[in-house]
Order: sequence, then C-alpha cells, then structure tokens
Amino acid sequence: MTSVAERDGKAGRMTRPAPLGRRRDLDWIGIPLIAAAGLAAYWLLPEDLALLTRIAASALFVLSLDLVLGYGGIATLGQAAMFGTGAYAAGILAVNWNNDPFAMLAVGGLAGGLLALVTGALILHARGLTLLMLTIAVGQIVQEVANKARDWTGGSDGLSGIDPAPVLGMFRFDMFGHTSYLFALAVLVVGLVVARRIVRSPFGLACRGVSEDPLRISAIGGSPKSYLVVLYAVAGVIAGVAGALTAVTSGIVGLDSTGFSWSAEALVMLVLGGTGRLYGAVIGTAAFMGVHHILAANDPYHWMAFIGLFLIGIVLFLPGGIVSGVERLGGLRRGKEGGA
Amino acid sequence: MTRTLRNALLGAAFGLALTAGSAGAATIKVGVVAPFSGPYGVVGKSFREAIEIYQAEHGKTVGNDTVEFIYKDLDQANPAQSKALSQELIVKEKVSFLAGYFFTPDALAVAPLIDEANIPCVIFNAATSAITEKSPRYVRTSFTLWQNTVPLAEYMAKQGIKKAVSAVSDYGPGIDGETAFKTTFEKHGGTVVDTIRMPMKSNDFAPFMQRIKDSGAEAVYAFLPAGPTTLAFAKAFSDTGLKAAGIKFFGPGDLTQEPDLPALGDAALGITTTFNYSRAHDSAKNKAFVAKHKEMFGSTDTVTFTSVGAYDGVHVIYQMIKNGGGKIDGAKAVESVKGMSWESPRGPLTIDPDSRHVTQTIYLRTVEKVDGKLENVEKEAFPNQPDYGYKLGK
Amino acid sequence: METMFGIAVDGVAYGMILFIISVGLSVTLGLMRVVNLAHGAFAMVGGYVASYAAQTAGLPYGVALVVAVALTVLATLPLERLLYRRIYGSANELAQVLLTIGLTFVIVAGINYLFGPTLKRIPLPELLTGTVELGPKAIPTHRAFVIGAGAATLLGLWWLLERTDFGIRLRAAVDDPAMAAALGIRTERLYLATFALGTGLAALGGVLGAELLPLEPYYAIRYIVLFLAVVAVGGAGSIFGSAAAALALGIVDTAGKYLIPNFGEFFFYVALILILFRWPHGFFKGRTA
Amino acid sequence: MTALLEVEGLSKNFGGLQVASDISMTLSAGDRCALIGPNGAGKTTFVNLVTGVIPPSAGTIRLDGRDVTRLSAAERVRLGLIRSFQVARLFKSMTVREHLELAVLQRDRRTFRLFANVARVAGLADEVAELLGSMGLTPVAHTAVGSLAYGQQRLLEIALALAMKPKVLILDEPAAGVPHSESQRILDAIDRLPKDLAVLMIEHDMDLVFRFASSIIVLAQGRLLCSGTAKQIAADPRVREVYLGSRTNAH
Repeated sequence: MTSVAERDGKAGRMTRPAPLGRRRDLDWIGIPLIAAAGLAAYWLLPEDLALLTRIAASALFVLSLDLVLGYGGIATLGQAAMFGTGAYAAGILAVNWNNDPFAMLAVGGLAGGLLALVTGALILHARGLTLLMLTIAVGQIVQEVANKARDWTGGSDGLSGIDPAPVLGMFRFDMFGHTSYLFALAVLVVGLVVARRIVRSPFGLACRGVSEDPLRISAIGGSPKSYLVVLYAVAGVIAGVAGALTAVTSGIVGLDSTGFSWSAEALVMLVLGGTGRLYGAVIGTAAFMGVHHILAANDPYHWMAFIGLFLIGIVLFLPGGIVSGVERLGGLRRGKEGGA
Repeated sequence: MTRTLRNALLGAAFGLALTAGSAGAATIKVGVVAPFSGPYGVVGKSFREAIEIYQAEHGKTVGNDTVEFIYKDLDQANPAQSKALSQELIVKEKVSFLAGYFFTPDALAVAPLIDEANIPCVIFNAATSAITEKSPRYVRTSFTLWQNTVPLAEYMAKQGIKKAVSAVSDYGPGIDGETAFKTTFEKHGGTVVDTIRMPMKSNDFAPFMQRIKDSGAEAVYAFLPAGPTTLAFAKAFSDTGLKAAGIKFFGPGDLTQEPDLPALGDAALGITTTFNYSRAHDSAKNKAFVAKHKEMFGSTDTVTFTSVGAYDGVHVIYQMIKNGGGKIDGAKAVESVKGMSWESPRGPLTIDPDSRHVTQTIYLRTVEKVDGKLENVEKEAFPNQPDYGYKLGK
Repeated sequence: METMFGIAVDGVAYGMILFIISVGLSVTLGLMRVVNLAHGAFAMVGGYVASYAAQTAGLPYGVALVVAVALTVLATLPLERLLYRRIYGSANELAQVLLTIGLTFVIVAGINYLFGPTLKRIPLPELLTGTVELGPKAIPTHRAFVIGAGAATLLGLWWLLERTDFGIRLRAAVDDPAMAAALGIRTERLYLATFALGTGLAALGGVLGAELLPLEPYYAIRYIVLFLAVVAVGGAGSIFGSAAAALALGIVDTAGKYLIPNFGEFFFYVALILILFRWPHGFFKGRTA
Repeated sequence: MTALLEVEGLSKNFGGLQVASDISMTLSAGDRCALIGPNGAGKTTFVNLVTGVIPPSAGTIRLDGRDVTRLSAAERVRLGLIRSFQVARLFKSMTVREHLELAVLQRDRRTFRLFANVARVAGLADEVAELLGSMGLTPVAHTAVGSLAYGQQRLLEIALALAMKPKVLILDEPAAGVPHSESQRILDAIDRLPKDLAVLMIEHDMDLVFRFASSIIVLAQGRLLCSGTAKQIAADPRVREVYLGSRTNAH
C-alpha cells in the first residue's frame, strides 16, 4: 500500500486532509463567516429562501459525507440511506405522534445514527470497490423497504402531510420560508460547530490516522474498524438530522431521499468544494445548487454537459476543490506546501 | 419584532401582487413544474409544445391580461425539490397558477402551499386518484389509473376472459392499477389468478413471463411506467412466446405511448390498451391539433397523452382567468370551472364538481401499423368515464 | 423440476448478458486499476452506433456490430491519452470515480443532443427473432445467440490473457510497472491496448444487450451499478470470476423474481451483501491484486 | 531478570513454503539483542509473527508471562509490545506533534473522546513536549511529516514507539537509508533508550550491531542458526559462512 501511495499522482491528495495546524488561522473565522453569509443572504435574497433552505439542509448532508470520506477515507455511495432514514423517521413521528421540529430532528438523527452503526459494523471491514458496492446495496435495500412499507412511508407517493409545529411555539413554518430558512441555517451552523469539534478531538485525530494508514493505527494499538464504525455512526446522526431538517422544512419525504443519485450528487458537491475541509461541504453545496438553479432555469439540457466538464476540470486542474483553490490564491499555504 | 413587521410587509406586498391583475392590463403568470431534462425530459417538452400551440391558437392574452408561462425543471420525482420550486414560483415570480407535475409525489408536495397561498394548481399528468383529495385547489386534466382500468377490465370480462393475471410495477400507480383491475374484473365474474408486482428496477422480465405462463391465465393486465422497462416488458412478452401462445396483452395506454412505439417495433403489435388519448384519434379537433404541432415543431413524434393533458390544462386556466374577469382568487377560480365542459382534441371533457378531475371518453385501442407507422388505433369508445378511484384509492 | 429448469435457463441467459456487458469493466478495473464508471457510457455509444448503422444506414446486423465496436474503440482512444492516463493507479480511486462520472455526464448530454431522448432499437435479423426450444423451455433465439457469444468471449479473453505474448506482457506490466519498463515493455502502449480491449468489450455488450437493456441517453447511468456489482462479486480482473458472478447474480435475480416477485428487488442486493461478506475480494480475487 | 518476551517453537508456512521453522528465543528487561541474517533469512517474517501481523502455524509467544499467541497486533501493542517500521511508516499529512499526541492518546485509551479538544487534554501537552525534546524534534514539532528529512522521520518513529511506553521494543533497521550525517543522532537516541526496556533490533550494519547489542541472534533460511554474545557470534564460523555466501546482499 505504501508503495502505491508513493507512486500516486496529484489526485491522490483529494481525500487527504490538510494538517490542522496549517489551517488554524482560517479556522476560527469560518463558522461565523458562514453564519454571517447565511444571514446576509436572508436579507439580500428574501425571495429565494426556498432555494437557500434546500442549500442549508443539503450542506448539512454533504458535511456528514465529508466526515466519512474526507476524514475517514470511507468511499461511499450510500450516505443517502442515513439521510432518508432520518427524514422518514422524522416524518413518521410528525404524522403520527409529535410534530415538534426539535423532536423531529432528534428522532431523525437517532434513526440515521442507528442505521449507520448497524450497517457500518457489518460492512466497514471492506475497502475499495467492495465497500462501494456494499454501501450502494445498503442504500438500495433501505429504499426498497421504504417503498414496501407504504402504510408508514406512503411508498412512491411520498410521505406527505408533515406539518411541523411552530418553532418554540412562536415561529410558524409559512410559505415565505422565513422560519424554514433561519431554522435550517441555525441547524447547519450547530452541525458545523459539532463537526469541527469532533474533527479536532482525539477521536478526529485518530480517524485521520486511520484514513491515511489503517495498519499503522493497529501498530500503535488502535482498532481501525472501530474508529470507522463510530465515525460512520456519528456521520449517520448528522445525515439523519439533515434528512429530518428536509422533512421539517419541505413537509414531505420522497423515495428519492434514500436514493443512489442523491448519494452521488452529494459526493459531487463535496468534491467540488473540497474534501477534508468542513467548509468545503458548505461551499461546494452552495456552488453546485446555486449554479444548477441558474443554469437549469435557462437551459436544463446543457446542465449535464456543464457539470460533467466541470468535474473533469476539477479532477485535472483543481484536485483539492474550490476551497483549496481559494487557499492557494490567498497564499495561505504558500511556503508550507512541500514534501510528497 | 422586525420579523413580524417584515412578514406583514411581505404579505401585504404579496397580496397586492395577487390582486394587481384587476387593475387594467397586467401579466398573469403561470408556473409550470415538470421534467425538462433527464430521463423524462420528453414530458416537459410535450407540455411546453402543447402550451405554445394553445397560445398560438388562442392568443397570449385573456381580456386585457397577458398570460405568461414560467417553466421550472424537476428532472425526477423529488417532492422536496418540487415544493421548493413551487414556493419560489409563488414567492418570487408571484404566479397566479401552478401547473404541470408529472409524478404523484411532486404534485402532493404542493398541497399545503396552494392552500396557504390560495392558488389553483392544474395537474397536467400525475395520475394517482388520491391527489385531488388533499387540497380543494387541485384540478386535474389528465387521467387516473382507475379511470383507464375500469372500462378495460369490464371489456375483458365481456370478451369472455375468465382467468387473468395482473403484472404491475411495484409503486403507487402500479398498485392503483392492480387494485382497480382486480376489483372490477372480479366484480364482472372473472378471476385474477395471480397478482405480480415487479420491482421498478427490473431489467430482465423473463421470470415474470414464466410466472404469467405458469398461472394459466388467458390474458394479462400490465402496467409499467413509460420508458425502458415498458419496452423490455413488451419485448419479453413477444420473445418468450407468450404472444404466440395466445395470451392476450392488455394495459393502460401509458404502456404504448407514442414516443416509444418506434422502439417497441413489431413487439407492440396487438397490444390492447385503454386510454384517454391517441395521436391517431379521428376528430377534426385532433387533426387540427396534430397539424398545428407539425407546423410549429416539424414533427409529431412527441405528441402523446401528456400533450393533451397540458393543452386542456391551459384551457382550464384560461377559463379561470376569464371567469374571474382578470381577478384571480384561487378558491373562487376553482369553483368557477367545476362542471365546465368543452371539446378537446381527445373528445368531450367535463370537470367533475366533486373530484375536480376530468370526466372523459376512454378509448379501447390496439397497436397497428398505419402507413408503415405504429399507431394506437381506436376500436371502441367508453364515454363519460369518471375517476372511479376518487375517495376510494390508496 | 420443470420450474427449476426454467429458472436456471432464464438465469443463465440473463447472466450471460450481464457477463458480456460487464467483463470489459473487469478488464479495465482489474488490469489497469481504473474504476471506469464511463463503461456504461461506452456501451451505450456502441449501441447507438449500431442502431444508427443498422436503422439509418441500413447495414446488416453483423456488420453493424463490427462497425459499432470499431468506431467506439476509435472514438474512445483519444480519451485514454487525454484523460485516463492521468488517473492510473489505485491511489486515485476518488479521482477516477469523479472524472469518469464527469465523462459519463458529457456523453449522456451529447447522445441526448444528437439522438434525442426517445428509445432507440437495433433491428434484429430474421435469424435471431423467434424462440428456440430447450427441452420444456422456450427461450428467445437472440438470447441463445448471446449465450453463445458470451461463451466465445470468455474463451477468447482467456486465450488472449493467458496464452498470448500480449497477455504475458500485460500481466507483467500490471504486477510491476517499473520492472516491466526496465525489461523494455512499453507499458504506455500496453495500457492503450488494454483500454481499447475494455471499450471494445463495452461496445459489444451494449449492442448484444440492447434487447434487455434498451438504449436511451440515461442508459449510461441507469445500469452502472449493475455492472459494478458483477465486477465486485467476480473479483476485478478475473475473467472467469466475472462469468461466475454474472451467472450467480443472474440466477439469484431470476429465481427471486420468479418465486417471490413482490420482494424481487431485495434478492439481488441481499445476495450481493452476503457474497461480498463471505468473499470480500469477489469470487476470484483479481489475479493481479 | 524476568523474561519479558518468550518465543517458543515459532513456525509458519505459506502454502508449502516454510518461512519460519521452530524459532525460540527469550528477551529480558534491559536486554539489547540484535537479530541478524542475510536477506531472505526470514527476519521480517519473524517480526511480523511476533507482533501479530500474521498468525503463526505453530509455536507460542508470551509477553511478560502472558500467552499472546492468539491476540491481535493491536492487543499486543496495548500490552507493551511495540515495533518501529523499517521504512518509516508515518501519516504524511500530520505534523510531528500530532503523531505523538495520537500515540499518547491511543496508549491511554482516550481516543474515543468525540468532543474533547486535543489541545486541552490533561497532561498531554507536557508529555508530548518531553518526547519532542528527548528526540530533538522540538523545532519541527509543527511541520508536516511529509516534508521532514528522512533522519528526522526515523527519530519520530522511535519517539512514537517510546510514546507507547513499551516493555518490549522491536526496532526494524532504525538507521536504514539515513545519510551518514544524520545517523549519529539516531544512534544517540538508541543509546538513550530507557534502561529497563527489552530491545530487539533488526540490523544489517555490523558496526551498529556490535556497538549496540549485548546478545545476537542469527537467522538463516527461516531457522535459528545460532545465538550468543556479540563476541561468540563474531567468532562463529557458521555466521561467516552464511554471510560470505550472500555477501552481495549483506550490505
């Protein structure tokens, strides 16, 4: 493995997080900056809150993928399984028992985390293509279960009629989307804070080690798989919360929320922003969905060619994603880039 | 505090925008949400073409008001995205009508929105009966599985078929079709010997064919969403010798929709379907419609059931604008078209006051070659078919 | 008994189609270590060329098949030079996935633009229509033909990789590129040739499998999971592994859909999980891995 | 002296190939033992067997009196059996400091703290600072390992092993590939290893072996050829024969 890693080209760096120490100067400002940008968008684009809400909820989902892929090196195309499970759990809760938005988030996170814990323990011994296939298979099975459990999930018609109670009993989810957006933005910011905390914890440090060289982790007495399973579960909680957040803000859950294409799209957004950098998830999501929104309005057919060329371009010319491009431009990494 | 103030202001502005239509010449906007890209892109295309034909024929103005259509692309079933797009149409574009919606979940997603904003939503396609129950502001100009299946099952029973098998895709509309078929066919003395639900992602239909064969049925009722799976199913039916063995093939007409016919080829010959529209429908109105399509877009390949769904949907919207005298109040607008009847390219239509779904003639068709081109040739007509599934489905 | 036989025959027929369409991916993945998600797109290109050649240009089926394979290989060779060469090596998995997904999107958009979104067909010659009787079971003649073609492909590939100079050099180059280069083997050419082999097989599969997996622009995305499943279960790079995997998955899928159609979708993926649990590297761990 | 590491009759076959046969040895606290042998003698296999990377076909391994033959590599590490790698095997994107933090946290089983801040874990900073100082790595503490000089990477390997508070330390060619100018620092570091530690060093360089080792074990063709004090081994004709027979590989 070492020999291959040494042989690799620039693109191999895509999953390798840059060391924490280097980014410390940029780091503390990131979350307040995102919160401020989010609030600015609220005032500047009051008519686009529907889109902005979807961006915020999706960014949280992509963030969960970043934890798994960027910090754990787990190649997955099944992250939507956790997202969808969280969304359905929250929706079922709201339709049948309790429509408090915070309760919905909690149940969604719990459901996503549990699914990730169980499936992670089953599949995370595998690597590479095998793991990729296993994550896809889990996602497909979850989707099929949702399709079959029509009485609970509405099957292919979707689970509609989710009507969340006002936040704290005061702020109603109206069609203008003010409550939805601010709620989603707040959850995203909390998610970022939590993720940042985890990444900088002893656990986060160990996970970075596992993603680089699992055997070396064994050689200092750690169990790579248990780190990965816990990481997968934590990311599952975040994905589940993101799903629940979508259920809260859109009032409906469809089968697409557990689907392969949603997982793949999240991957594209993450890589666009840059893996292993929490803000990459937010920036990638905003860029992808924003550009999609503008382009799709003009010419839906060429959107696909555009995003395809964009992906190729990113791989060939900007393997670290948008964030790395910005960092390079800003010279933040100047003189510190060296070695391999 | 500022929040409430802001909301109040926006609400007021919005209210003004809605009523602004009354003040002389204005633009009335209609938001159309449909797949314009992706695997179902042809649906959006047919919607758009039909809308343009209608506007070419009837003008872009109603009274003093100009009617403008705004299109939003929703490439696959994604209700959360459907709601976000519709919300944007209402809040940002200030549309007075929502229209389109190909998939059921996408249509269901907007129910709370149209109630809150008091906006009529005219569904051009989404065919699950239960949709119009979810909001009084839905009007539908397409068809439902029940509507197509009930006359078909009755016809099959009348043909003396005793044992039939149903094979449907395992999703909402498929199950609707299965229920409608089983209920009706058994009510008329037939027996449904097997009900097969086929996974949506099936590629190889040979095992289902074997099961149909083993069931000993004389006929099969099949429903699959239009596209590659339908093609593979129909091919498998003829390739595995079921066709040769004399088993009859029936289904709702989505199965043999016009754009797929060339690819289906001879495998499609003899499939008998019931549907609300065929491109080959023999009426002056349809001939004019098809001719106009050819004139404007150069070919009639994309003319199919979604075309008339949209064409008649626009007609309903125009009528609502007329009835309101340029002033649009969602609930009243829907009220004003209840019971409305008109002549469409597909035949006579009436909006049922209860279900707000079109009561229409359902045609029995068989796929045949007409001038070397495969067409759904109408054999019989069953007039005044309502949505049998209203307040019944699920 | 008759039922079991019927399931077996249908399963093998389906499996052979899966094999013929997936083996090219196994070759590129196992021998060149490229996760080529554009495999489905190449298969689709082959199918469209054949469709165009047979329907619009009126060529006979066999000629259309050859033209499709040749043109697809020619059209994709520049891609190897321009794109794939930069992402060889298994440390680049994510880059490979993204680059080839990007390429797939471009091809989908291109096909959509050129041929439109509707289904396309490749007309079969008289000879391949109808059914053949296999004891109590009738199967479409075309499928019987595909089974034969699959078996021929299997043997041909085995011979090519195990018995020819090309195969020996290729395996040497895969095992140790530096050593192979030192021995004067021109790895660049070898990789180009292998890439051509992979795309040629993709195109062949696209044409032969078109009866089952109909041609439309989203073909490239719709079936890629299926192809990957076959390769993962078979073991990347193993020709016989791919065949075994395709047959196993074909039979499991067929049996599941016949016996319990309502839960047919579960069978395929549960089988996939169980197999990969038992054999994490596939049936035949890639000979080169 | 108590025996910390006892190996008895250790064997391994791959297919039909016997890569280790019936090797026995003992290592006590304070021992400085060198493991030598020509290339292909099975030294690396032996280390992999002892550390649990590959399971043995026969034989037992006891660590501090406890049978660890069936334990995983990680479990043996937790019991104090630590190795360094022949080719420096480090996390290229992490800084020197982060390596040592990770090792100490791992040793104390504090790595499953999801919400703690590494910078504020009690006692961590002090211990890491001490380790950095003892290996002379303080100036490069915040440098990513990928851009360290090779000698410094070897020093970090040793520091990492020490951070685990080993009972038995296996050093796999600690100075291999290091330019002469830097090797002195590594030798000094080895000299300063805690006295009560049992150390097994695999080495080719005979100067280094004789400088370091109090006892020597010689492997050839997967078997224990002989063992004894440095003097005994230097005089043993069988050792000369083995080495002369494969001189080209010896250095």
